[in-house]
This record gives sequence, C-alpha cells and structure tokens, in this order.
Amino acid sequence: MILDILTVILLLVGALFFLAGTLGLLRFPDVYTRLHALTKADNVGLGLIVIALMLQADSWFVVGKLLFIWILILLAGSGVAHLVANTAQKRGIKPWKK
Amino acid sequence: MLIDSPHWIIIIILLPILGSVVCFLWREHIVKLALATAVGTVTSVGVLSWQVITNGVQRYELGAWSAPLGIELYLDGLSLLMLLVTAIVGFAISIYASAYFKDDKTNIFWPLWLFLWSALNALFVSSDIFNLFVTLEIIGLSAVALVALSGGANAITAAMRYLLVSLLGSMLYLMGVALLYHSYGTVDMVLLSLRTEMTPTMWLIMGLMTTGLLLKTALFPLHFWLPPAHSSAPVPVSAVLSALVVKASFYILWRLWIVVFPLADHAQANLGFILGLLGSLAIVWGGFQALRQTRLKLLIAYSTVMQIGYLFLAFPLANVMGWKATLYFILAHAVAKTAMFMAAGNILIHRGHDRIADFYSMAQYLPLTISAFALSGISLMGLPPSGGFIAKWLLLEASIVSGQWWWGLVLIVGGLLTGAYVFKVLGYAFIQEDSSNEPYPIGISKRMEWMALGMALLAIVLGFIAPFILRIMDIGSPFAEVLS
Amino acid sequence: MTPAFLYALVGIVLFSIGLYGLILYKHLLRKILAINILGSGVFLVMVALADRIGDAVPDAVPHAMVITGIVVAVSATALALALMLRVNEETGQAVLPEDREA
Amino acid sequence: MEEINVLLLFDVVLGLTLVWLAWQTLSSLDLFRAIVLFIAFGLLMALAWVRLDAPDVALAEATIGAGLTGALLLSALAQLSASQKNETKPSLFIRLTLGVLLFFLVIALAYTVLSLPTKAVGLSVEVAKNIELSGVSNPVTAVLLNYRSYDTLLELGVLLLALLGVWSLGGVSTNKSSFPKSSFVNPVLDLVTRLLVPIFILFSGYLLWVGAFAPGGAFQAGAVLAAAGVLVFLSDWYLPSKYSGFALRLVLVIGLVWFVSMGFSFVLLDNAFLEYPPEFAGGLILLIEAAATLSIGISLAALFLGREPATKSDSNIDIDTGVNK
Repeated sequence: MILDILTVILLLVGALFFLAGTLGLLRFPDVYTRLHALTKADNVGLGLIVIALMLQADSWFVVGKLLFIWILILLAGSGVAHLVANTAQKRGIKPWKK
Repeated sequence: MLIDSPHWIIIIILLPILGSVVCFLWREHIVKLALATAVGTVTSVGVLSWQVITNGVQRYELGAWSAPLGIELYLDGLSLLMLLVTAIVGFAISIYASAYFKDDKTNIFWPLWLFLWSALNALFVSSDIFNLFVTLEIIGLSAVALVALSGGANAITAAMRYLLVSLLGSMLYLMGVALLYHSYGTVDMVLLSLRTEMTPTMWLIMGLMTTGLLLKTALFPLHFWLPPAHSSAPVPVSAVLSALVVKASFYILWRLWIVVFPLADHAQANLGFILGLLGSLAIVWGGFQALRQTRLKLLIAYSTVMQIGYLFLAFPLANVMGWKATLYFILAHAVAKTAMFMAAGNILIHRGHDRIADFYSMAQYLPLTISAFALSGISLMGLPPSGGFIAKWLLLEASIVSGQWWWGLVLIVGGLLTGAYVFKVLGYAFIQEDSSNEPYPIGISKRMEWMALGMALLAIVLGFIAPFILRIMDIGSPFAEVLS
Repeated sequence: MTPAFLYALVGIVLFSIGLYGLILYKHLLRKILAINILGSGVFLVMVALADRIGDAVPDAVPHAMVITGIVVAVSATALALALMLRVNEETGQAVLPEDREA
Repeated sequence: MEEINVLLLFDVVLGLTLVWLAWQTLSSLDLFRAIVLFIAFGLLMALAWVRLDAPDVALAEATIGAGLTGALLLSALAQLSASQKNETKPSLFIRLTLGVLLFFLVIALAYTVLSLPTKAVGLSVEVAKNIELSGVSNPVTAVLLNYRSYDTLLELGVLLLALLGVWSLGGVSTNKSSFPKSSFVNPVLDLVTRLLVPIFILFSGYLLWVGAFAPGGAFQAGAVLAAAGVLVFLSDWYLPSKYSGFALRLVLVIGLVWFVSMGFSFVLLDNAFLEYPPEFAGGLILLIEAAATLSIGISLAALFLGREPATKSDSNIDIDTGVNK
C-alpha cells in the first residue's frame, strides 16, 4: 500500500518534470535553452518514473533492467544534446541574450 | 530416381537465387557462372516439365506444413507454360546479355537478373497470396534496379516512377490480402476458392487487388509509367520487362479472377466487359502511339502497351477457349517481343541511335536482325502461320461461340495498326541510300544477331506446335472453374 | 467499439492520407514518406483485425506478415532514396519531370 | 470496466495523434521537419503495436520502421542540394476531387472492416496446436522461421536486392563523401560510440536468443546490429579495404545461403524443403537466425552507407575518404 502511494507520487512528480520540459522545449527562445529544458525531462523526470516502476517490480532482475534503461537513455541523451549544441555552435547560432 | 524427385519445383527457384549469390561473390568469373546457372535452370525446368507432362499436376508443401498454416506450391498446365516461356526467354536473354554488357555493369546485371528469374519462377508456382506479394516485391525491386542500370536522366527518372507505381500497386494488393485473410482465415488460393462468397466486402477486395495489379500490368489508362521505363532500360532488360515482368502481375490477377473471386455470371459479364473495353482501348491507343513514335525502342514499348490489351479481351468471354487464347497471347508476345527488343538492341549498337527515320540500308548491314524484326512483327500482327495467329484465331472463335463477335473487330483493328508500325520500320530499313560508304565501325556480336533471329523463328514455330501446347494447357484443367 | 476496430479505422485513414500524399505532393522525398505512411496503414489494418477478440491469444500469422512487410518497406525505401538522390543529381531537382515547374 | 475505458481513451488519443502526425509529415513545408515528424510517427506506431498485443511488431517498427528508416531519410536529406523549392499546392479543384474520392474510399473500407465478424477468423488455433513441433515457443518466430519460413527466406533476398540496387546507383556517383569528413572526430560522439557499440552488439545477441520464446528475433536483432553500424559510420570509421571486397559480400549473403542449405539439408533424408525434424528444429532455427541476423545487420548498415565500399583492387580510391570516386 505504502509502495503504491509512493509510486503514484513519484509518477506524478516525474510527469510534472516532463510537462515542464516539454513546455520549455516549446516556449524557450533558442536551441541551447531548449536543450536545457529537455535534459530536465529526460534525466530527472525519467529517473523518477523509473524509480516508481522499480517499486512495482516483481524481481531484482526487472529492477536491474529498468536501471539499465535509465542509464542508457542518460548516455544517449547527453551525447545527443552535446552534438546538437555543438552543431548549433559550429553553425554560428548565438546563444540567446535578453 | 533423381529425375523422379519431387523437389525439382523448389530447385527451379533456389538454383537461380544461388546463382545470383555466386555471381555476387565471384565477380571475376561472373559471366561463366551466370551462364552455367542459366543452363542449370533451364534444365531443371525441362525435367519439371517432363514430370508434369507425364504425371500431371504437382503440389509441394514447404516445410511439410500444409495450407492454411504453411505455404504450398502448385503447378498445373498454366503455371508450367509460364515457367517454360520464362526459361526460354530467360535463356535467350542470358546469352544475349553475355555479349551485350561489357563494362562494370555486368557485376550488377547478373545478380539482379538471376534473382528476378528466380522470383518469376517462384511467382508462377506459388499458391499463397501473401507469398505472391513477396515475390512481386522481389520482381519489382530488381526490375527497377535493372532499369536504372543504363544511367542517365531518362532511365533514372523512369526507374523512380516505376518504383513508386510498383510500390503503390503492391500496397493496394496487400490491403486486399489483409482483408481476405481476416474474412476467410487463409491466404491459400485453393482454400480461398472454397470459402469466398460475394459480399460487399468482396467487391472492395476485388477492386483493391485488381487496381493494384492492373497498375503493375500497365493496362490502359494505367500504362503511363511503362513506355519510359521499358524504352530507357538496357536492351536485355527491356526484353525481360516486356516479355515477362508485366505478365507476372497479370498472371496473379488472372489466377485470382479464375480461382479466388467468387464471380456470379452477371458480375463476371459486367466487370469482364469493363476490362475488355480497357483492353480494346489499350490496343487502339497503344497502336496509334506506337505508330507516332520516331524512336524504335519507344515504338516497341508502346507496342507492349497495345499487346497487354489483348490479354484482357478474354475477360468478358470467360470461356475456356478465351482463356487459352490469352495464354497463347502471353507465349507468343513474350517470344516475339524478346526478338524485337533484341533486334532493336542490335540496331542501336550498330548505328549508335534508334531514330527510325535514319534506318536506311539497315537491311543490307544487318540482314539477320531485320529478318528477326520482320518475323516477330508477323507474329505480333497475327498473320499465319505464327504464334500470334493461333492466339487471335482462338480468341475469334471464343468470341463467336459466346456470341460477342465484336471483340473480333478489335483484333482486326489491332492487326492493322501493328502492321502499320512494323512496316513503317521495315520501310525505312529497306531504303537504299548512297551513303558514301559511311562506315559503321561498331560491330555487334554474331551471337546477338542469331539470338534475335532464333527468338523470332520461335514466335513463328509457336504457330505449328499449337496442338502440343494446347494439350499442356489442359493439365490440371486450370480454366475449368469458369465452366461451372 | 473495441480497440481492434479503432486501430483498423486509423489504419484506413493512414492508408488514404498516404495515397493523397503520394498522388498530390511533388517532391520525391514526400512521395517516399507517403508510401511509408500508406504501408503503415495497411500493416495496422492487418494486425488490428487479428486482435478482434481482446482476451484470446492474438493470431501470430499477421504479425509475422507485418514484420516481413516492414523489412520489405525499409528495403524499398532505401532503394527509393538512392534513386531520388540520383534523380536530383541528374536533373537538379528531386521531382519527376511531369511534376516539374516550367 | 473503468480501466478499459481509460485504455480506450488512450487508444483514441493515440489513434488521433497518429493521423495528425501522418498529415503533418506530408503537409509540412520543411523536409527536415517532415522527417522528424515521420520518425515520431514510427515510434508512436510502435506504441500502437504494443496496444494490439503485437510486441514483436513493435520491436521491428521501433528499430527498423522508425530507427533505420529515419536514419536513411536523414542521411538522404543531408545529400540533397540545399535549395529545394517549396511545394506548390495543386489547384483546389484537384485537391477537393481527390479528397472526396478518398473520403468515399475511407467510408467503403470502414464499412468493410466494421462488417467483418467480431470474432477473429485466423490461424491462432493452428499456430498453437503445432507449436510443440516448431521448436520455438514464441508463435511469431514459429511462423517466421518454421510455418512460413519460405517467405522469410525470400525476404532476405529482398534485402540483398535492395542493397544491390543501391550499390548500383551509388557506385557511379560523384566523389562526394556521404558525410562531412573532418580530421577531428567529436570526442563525445567517439566516447558514446565506444560505450554503446558493444552494448548494441550484446543486445542484438540477446534479442536473437530471446526470440525463441519471447518477443525478438532475427530482424529486430539485425536492426540493432545495424544501429551499431550506423553509429560507427557516423564516428567516421571506415571498413579497412581488405575486408570490404569479398569478405563483406560473403557476410552479406551468408544468411541467405545458410538458410537455403539448412533448409535443404534434410531433403536428403526425404523431408520437404525447409522441413525440420521437431527434435532439431529449435537449434536449427537459432543457427539460421544467427547467420540471418549478421547478414541483416550488415545489409541494413550498408544501405545506410549508400555505396559499395572501395576495395584494394579499385584503382581510383580517394585515400582520405575511402570512398569510390
């Protein structure tokens, strides 16, 4: 029961991060700030959801798999974010200033 | 013992595939390997024919799983004749191509062509409509790649258009397959024939599959992609496309029409009439367009548009003799059109162009080639004693028997139009021009001239061996369904 | 309405959208995308209808057919893209001649 | 009951999103945007497959339909000349006519689909009844590699053919390299590649093995392998020319050849082609799939590369890029 409530709370908070990240992606002014918003969703939001699902897992094997998924996405996400920012910089896109 | 083996039906499919792979691997000996494969395939088809002619229909359960769970192969007289004509035309094209392709294109041509050959064989013996989709895709992709082989803007854009049309056709067909499967729980043709019934769903399925296959067969007015593709491809490829590839999708449509679609008499009459009408329009339109062309290869391509029309004239008649006429048209056209494209190829290499108006003195330079062109023209016109004549005769008889004599008129108009464009070419070829001994340095291999002539002679010979061929058609009575 | 029929209807709409795009849009890349969407529609119909009764074991045969279809689609797409690049190279535009603007 | 309603709501939203994405993909003016939307479309399709109890298809869609097709599309777009004219819309009349026609098609198809019996007719009973004999317990793998393995065999051919076609088109191309080549490889990309490629290969093996009893199999495994290949190409790594000739071609065809020879091996014992004795079927299927995975993976990666890699015997090789002139 406690686990279920904890799961729901974690899922909700995780979803909130995703919402904020998506909002940032849509509303932020340039590519760098958008990336910043996205990483919040990817890393924290997904992390919370993964923890929530771990609490519901039947076996340690599933817990391990979920953790692995999260790490892989972190790795891929940060790599891609770097590449996007790097390309943007090479193309001469100036960071946004007020 | 070996000759009685039940596995020849699968060998005719696997052998060319393996040949293709071997050609892909050992490029240094590609032509020898490819010709060996061609000989092997023709021999296997020969053994298989012998089996079918002596023992009748063959079935083969792949993986020993019977339909509906597994895929079955089915071989009757109709399939056998398609296999035989593919083997004969395929062999001739292989010989011709071995002299035609010189540069690095050989490395690409042979694996693609042998794969195409294998898929054609697979298509003609398959009884499974989803498996037919896969074979159609192999045929489509390899045909497109082969068209693009000649390079240049025309060929590339023609190949692109052909690919899009071909994929659209396949997808329409596949939608029909999906609906058939979910209506009747099988994709096996024989089982479907026992289960299908005329419902509104069935009408839609028929519409989707027929449209998709007509698109691939290039029946007027869906023929727009064919002339550019068939005329800009390398000559051996043009021959394959016109002689065999358009017949493959037609064959599926035909089988579906005879076996799977549960057509009541009136539906058969109405739908058949539409197809017959489109066929007639194809004949008239294709004939006029062919007559208008100034380039030989385009002329022959439009002639194919026209000849496809003949295949649909039997649909409103829907009697056994009409279907036999259709099959005879397929055989005669395949052989004659191969000869004609080969002749065009020889002329193209000899002159470096295919402008019909500049064909003067051709009969002097290339007598064998011009004879081949004339003889194949005779068969296309339907003059006796050629294969084309037998086909037309059968169709005329069938139309009179079923009281629809007017289709006979279309035959006559078609014959006249064909005569006109064949004689137009011959007329220019026989003009004697004092060409100040203009030399034509580009010699062509004798093999190419003889292959063209051989195919043209075969088109004539088809007129003499009609009883034999008609007997093969009866094996397994593929057209009997229509009678009941 | 069960999910199976819902997805089958979505498949039908995708099929039509693909057909529309294939016929009307001129750029070859769009035509290639359209064919892929059209194909997805067919695949969706094929699999969705196999799931008509929700609780039974779904029929694996259409699933296998669709996997075959997906592989065929990617092969055809690869060939089409290579051809498109060649068309672009030869004619300067990635459109078919009949769609070219004068 | 309520759970079903929530799920149905999810289905409706997913269905509408799919339709919307498809429409946006085709009508967006920017081609890059169109491709990105198409990839999103593919990923949501994978979700739809999951909802339709087709996890095997979902895996194939995510890896091949969205992943590799997306990579192919993006790579093709990068090679298109930058200035592509905007699409001019055809006249309203044409659009309306076609729209109305297609509307009727949708109605007719919808009527057809809805008039089908609500109980599925299919082969699930037959598939389940013979599953013991098939050597695997995942029904989709049983269909793909036993009941209808002939289709799969031919399908390996389709892949090979597509590659032949692509090579024949790319070989005569100009000497532009597919990718901007610089002496400097991004260190982050390099690191990510080094970390991910072994994981991809491992995962590919896992998918292959698990396919016997759970969602997975040769095509999905091959696609993951190909993804590793794509990453490697993006990191500016090229196949040494001594492997890019015969050895590469051999790897490309080994799946097909091995499949045929396994299928034929029991013909000598009076079996049909592709018939496996039930006691060996499981092992044989794994063997066939292993070779197929290798060929599928390398073929898909080669499709992404787009042209035949140069071999030592080729005289005109650009030393810098390793690409045929």
